[in-house]
Amino acid sequence: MSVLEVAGLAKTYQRNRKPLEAIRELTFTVDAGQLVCVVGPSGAGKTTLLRCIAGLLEPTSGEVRLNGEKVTGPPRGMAVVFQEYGRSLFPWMTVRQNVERPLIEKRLSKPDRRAAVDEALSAVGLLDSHDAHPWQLSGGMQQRVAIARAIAYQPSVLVMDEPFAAVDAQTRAELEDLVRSIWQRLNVTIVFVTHDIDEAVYLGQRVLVLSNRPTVVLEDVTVDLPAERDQISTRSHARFAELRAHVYRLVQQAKKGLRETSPTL
Amino acid sequence: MSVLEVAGLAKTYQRNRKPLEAIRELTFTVDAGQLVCVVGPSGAGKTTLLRCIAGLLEPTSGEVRLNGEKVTGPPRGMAVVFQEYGRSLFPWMTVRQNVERPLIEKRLSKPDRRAAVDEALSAVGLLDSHDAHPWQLSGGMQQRVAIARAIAYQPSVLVMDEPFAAVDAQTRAELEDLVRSIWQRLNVTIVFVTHDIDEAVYLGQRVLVLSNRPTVVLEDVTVDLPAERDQISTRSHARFAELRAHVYRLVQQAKKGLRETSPTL
Amino acid sequence: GGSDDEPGQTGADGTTKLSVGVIPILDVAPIYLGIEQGFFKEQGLELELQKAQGGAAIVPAVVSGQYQLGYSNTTSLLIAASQGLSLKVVANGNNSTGEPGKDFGGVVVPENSPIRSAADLAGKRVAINTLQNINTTTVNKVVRDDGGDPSKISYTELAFPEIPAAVANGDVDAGQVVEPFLTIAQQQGMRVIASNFAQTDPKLNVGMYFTSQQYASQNADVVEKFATAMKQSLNYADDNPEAAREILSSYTEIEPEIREAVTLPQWPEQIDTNSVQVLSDLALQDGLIEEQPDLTELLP
Amino acid sequence: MRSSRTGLGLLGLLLVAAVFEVLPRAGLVNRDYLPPASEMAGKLAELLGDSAFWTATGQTLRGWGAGLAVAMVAGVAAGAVIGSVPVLREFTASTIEFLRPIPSVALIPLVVLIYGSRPESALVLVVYAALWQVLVQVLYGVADVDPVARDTARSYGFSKLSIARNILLPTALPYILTGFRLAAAVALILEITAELVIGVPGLGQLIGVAQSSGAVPRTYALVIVVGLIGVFVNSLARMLERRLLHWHPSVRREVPA
Amino acid sequence: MIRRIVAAVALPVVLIALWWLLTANSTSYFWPPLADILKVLPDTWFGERARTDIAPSIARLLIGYLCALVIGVAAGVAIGISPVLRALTEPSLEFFRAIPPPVLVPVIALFAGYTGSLSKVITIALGCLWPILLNTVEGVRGVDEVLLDTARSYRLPRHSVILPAAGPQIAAGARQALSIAVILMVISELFGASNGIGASVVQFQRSFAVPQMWTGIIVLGLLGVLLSLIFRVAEHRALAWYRGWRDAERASR
Ligand SMILES: Nc1ncnc2c1ncn2[C@@H]1O[C@H](COP(=O)(O)OP(=O)(O)OP(=O)(O)O)[C@@H](O)[C@H]1O
Ligand SMILES: Nc1ncnc2c1ncn2[C@@H]1O[C@H](COP(=O)(O)OP(=O)(O)OP(=O)(O)O)[C@@H](O)[C@H]1O
Ligand SMILES: [Mg+2]
Ligand SMILES: [Mg+2]
Repeated sequence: MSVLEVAGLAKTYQRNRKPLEAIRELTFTVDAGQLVCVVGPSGAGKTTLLRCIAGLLEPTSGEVRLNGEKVTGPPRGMAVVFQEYGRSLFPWMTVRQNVERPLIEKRLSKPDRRAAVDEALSAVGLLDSHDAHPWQLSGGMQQRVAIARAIAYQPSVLVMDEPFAAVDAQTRAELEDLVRSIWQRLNVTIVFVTHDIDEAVYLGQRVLVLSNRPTVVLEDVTVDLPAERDQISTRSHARFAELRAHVYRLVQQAKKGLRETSPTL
Repeated sequence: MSVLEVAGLAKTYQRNRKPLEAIRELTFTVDAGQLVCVVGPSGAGKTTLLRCIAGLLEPTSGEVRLNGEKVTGPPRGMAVVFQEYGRSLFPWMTVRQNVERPLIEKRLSKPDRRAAVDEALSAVGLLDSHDAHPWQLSGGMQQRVAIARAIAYQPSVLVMDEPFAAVDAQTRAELEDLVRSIWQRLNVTIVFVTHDIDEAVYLGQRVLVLSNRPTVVLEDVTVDLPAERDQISTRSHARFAELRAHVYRLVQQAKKGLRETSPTL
Repeated sequence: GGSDDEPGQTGADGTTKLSVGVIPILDVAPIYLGIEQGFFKEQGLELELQKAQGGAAIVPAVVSGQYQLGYSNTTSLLIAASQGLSLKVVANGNNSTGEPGKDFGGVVVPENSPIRSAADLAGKRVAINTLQNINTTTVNKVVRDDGGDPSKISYTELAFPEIPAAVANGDVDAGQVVEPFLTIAQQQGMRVIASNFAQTDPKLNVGMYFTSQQYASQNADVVEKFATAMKQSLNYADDNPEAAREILSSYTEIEPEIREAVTLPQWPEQIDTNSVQVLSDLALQDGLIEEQPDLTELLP
Repeated sequence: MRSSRTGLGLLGLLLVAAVFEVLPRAGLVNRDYLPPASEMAGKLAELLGDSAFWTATGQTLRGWGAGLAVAMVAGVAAGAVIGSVPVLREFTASTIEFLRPIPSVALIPLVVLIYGSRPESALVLVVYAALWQVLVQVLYGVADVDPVARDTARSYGFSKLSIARNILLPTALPYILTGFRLAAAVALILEITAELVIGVPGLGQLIGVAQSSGAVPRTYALVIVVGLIGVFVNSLARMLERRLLHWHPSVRREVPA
Repeated sequence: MIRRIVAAVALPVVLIALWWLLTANSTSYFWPPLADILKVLPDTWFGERARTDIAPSIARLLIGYLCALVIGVAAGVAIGISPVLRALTEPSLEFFRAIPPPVLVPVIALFAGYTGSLSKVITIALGCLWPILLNTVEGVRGVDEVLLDTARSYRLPRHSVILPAAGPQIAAGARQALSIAVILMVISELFGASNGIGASVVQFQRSFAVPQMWTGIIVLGLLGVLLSLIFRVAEHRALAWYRGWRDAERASR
């Protein structure tokens, strides 16, 4: 059963009074409890797509349906990790308050909130910094706060926009496993944007490869790796290498296709 | 001859009236025209170090010397790419103006400026978006504007803080080669912070591995790969794999060492 | 509160509380004296004096019933009456001393000014407290009588306290002031070249106490009692100038030396109808009003 | 740090006082109209022993405080509602623009009409004048909310009220505090002016009496008191700011690194 | 477009209609029927007075306002940047700010003359200064640190970043100052003026010409609207990027 349906989605921005066709046509569905990764060249429209799914941006045409209902505003039970993690944290709140605030909205009892916040913060390794303000943290730490906020929220749909861009390799691997373990434990539906192809293949059940602007779905790659994954064995799997190479080629092709200008110097 | 000397550098922040020892003791030098990469766990103090080098932050003790002179304010001829790329672009200027503005300060003639801006923008693949405002761009595009601004500036020292965090794999590879080509052509000294270990080894002549907080230099790894590098052959070099593995182990060790809390869930 | 506290109403104990709007200047010394001497109490009145900055604030307050009575200069009352505001004068206020050079208001110039007499004011800049009011009409009259052309005077409005300073600074050529600024200006060496009140009419009526027609007709007895006590007060003030000087310290901040030196106005108990008519004529002549108010309506 | 700030501020005030001491003494201005600062200070000391002065100060502070409180509550509430509902903002903009510049002083005859020289007159003027200061600042503050922060709140299902409390308020807070400081000053000005012109009891009335009696040093002494009240109010606002805005770049930058 | 015009006039029309109806049969001397007020409006203001009273008033207002703008922004940036300067000047500035113009006017007049326009221009400028100065100081203090660091490391002059970044808040102050300018224009004319809109209104009030006094209040309101319209156009141009930015990210929903 598909939880999320994106049908004929198109978005055209206005830039200096000229139309800028960011997304031409996107159609795909995500089943309940699926983990879908989205990759595509920089500027392809991944963030635009996520903002449409999150009900924060109105598409120019087409629609997004969640549990069969058209999305017209931020839907209930969805958590979003924004690409601009720095600006999405509230500077007037401490780390703990940032994570706890949405739970208050959800009317969780105080002890439950406390437990959920502590668990999420220790999962991203920030329990010690719980009383710091976001601007007292490093970039990677800020990003981890945003992740902790999303997982503490225990959403039914989790939407993440390049959530590990600012953390080191080791932490990144740990967070990848964290996302997979949460996904398996809570049966949450995840849409995960990344520009790291290894990460997309390692995490996802499917990888949606987007073309360059104006954007369409280039290919919907099914990741037929075993459900039990771990950093060492999965990544050394032969099929992993194949998939990785395939997706890499697709992205390369996407970029060449409609690239604005190609790097020279 | 060493251009940059960091001697006994230490930085302690105040967080909620308690001292927080970010950097304990850093000592190293960078020779003229060297390309040094800095890696370390999230929150290690890489950004703090760069801000001290850029003369934007006063160290608690120790000092930074540039060309033998103690750094007390932003030195001449240095360009910085900030980790918070989004916030470091001027929202009231177009992409072109953002790149051009520092050149006006440098008193470049108008045609020279134009040429430099066009070259830098096309190098990062953004010439078509020259008249957009930063907030009309995707995250990766914003980051590339910040990079274009730094390279158009033709600095003698270039300091970059995770400059490719928000771009896709393909673009990242292109930008890596761009940095190396500029470095070789202009003989600029580069300090490059990254959390991608492959990138550090691929780019640098040396990789400085920082420990966890309170930070010291864990190891100063010399990258003894040939000076002519390219994405395919260098990365498949046996020595590359060795170095990569070595640095990875170091970072892992750094993280374990003084890690605040380890991921669980 | 009960009717006891309501100003304008007679309380259970037979005393009537009255709010009276006054300007804290020399002119109203008698009403303060009257309270001190108990003249109002004898009539069963308890006055609550409200200090305001000028007739322009007091007239509307009386008309709207905020104050039962008020003090205002005569020309303001004439203007208000001719604009159709129904006012009723209750008692006399104060009058000119009638002695040029020794009145409580006059026109001052710097010591070395070429201006020697009122006629010289033509073509000059003159500071005045309120444009288009009693001071301009009387200065105009004095200039006209002296053979000058008052239409050539350029008036500038300044508050009394600033007029001596403006004259001294040379920002204006002359200024019309009343006590205590007349004394202050003279002590700073300025000359008085005209006494605009005294030279308009020796008994010139400068201010009066008034109420609204409505209040007067509904509370004729209260108004009558106020008038009686006021007359007593005026007489007492006229007879005891030292007491009048003394009472100034209770509601003004005039320095003791100045207090001793100021010229006090006359406080006759009768309204000089004749001089009110003069002011009314002048107001009409200078265009302050378009038609003369009915003085029999206005005056008691 | 805190104490050195206060010290510098006092130094600044002393410098101003020195200028006002020297100007009349050097004969640059006539000391009949601008007496030396020391003479004003002497009168000030006299005032402190005067019980009428303290009563008047109390009356002024009460009127000012009440007016300011009403204006703050009404201004913040109205600003938040109007600012966050685009339709309201659109439909009220022109009216606000029309009503705002109508000088509160032009309303004096009207309030005299309704309230005479009772304290309510001053209250109406104070509220009217201070309200716009707060309202406009709040409108700008609400417009300054970071879209990413707002989107974050919205996507986490914050209720309208919660967005107002947790996003709108903190963002608008610096603006509100600026509004508070502007409103506090304007309110004080209007309170004093009303007392001066209408005769509402308070410091302004004392100033009026002193002025019309030609008591120059006393006038200045009273004016100085009014100024000092202003300084006091501002330090209060600053204190509030340091507590409420410790997370804001403007405040956190001042913490020694 | 049409929608915007409707939005702009809807509420005023309702309010005016209410005023009209409520005062239609008014016999109160102080609340004359709106019809009577409007009847005397053209005669009162659009004849000789336009030249002798309206023009000088507006000239003084504009000069005073522009002076305040230049000084306020310049001083605001300086004070905003330097914590030492701020600590030094703040209490003194607060001191003068708290003094009501009616009592400050005599002191200004002592230096700038009692008659003539200079003291009035200074009064207006001084009153407008505070909102501009305060907002500029706050705006400058609130500029994003990363932005400042960027400017510093590229050795850009600080004001080139601070001014636009603090622009929205400076605009808030400038807007506020505009209505204060109108207020002070009136107040300044209460003292030592022989012409001007404020002086005329006060004159009407003193001579109990109530309908004319009301027309004065209306003219002052209209003047305020006109000035704020002009201001809005200027702000629109100067802060186009800001509006674009906020609109773009808000275009959302
Ligand atoms: N507010 C806007 N106004 C105009 N154009 C915009 C706006 N926001 C985005 N765009 C344009 O839409 C395109 C897609 O942007 P989007 O942010 O969705 O890309 P992305 O796939 O998330 O890229 P990245 O990986 O770099 O974050 C880009 O070309 C961008 O310039
Ligand atoms: N303004 C500040 N106040 C207090 N603590 C701070 C401040 N800035 C940074 N820190 C702390 O200093 C440490 C180092 O921060 P820094 O930003 O230098 O890390 P980093 O190595 O750049 O990390 P990342 O890779 O995540 O960007 C962190 O623990 C952070 O919490
Ligand atoms: Mg994006
Ligand atoms: Mg960092």
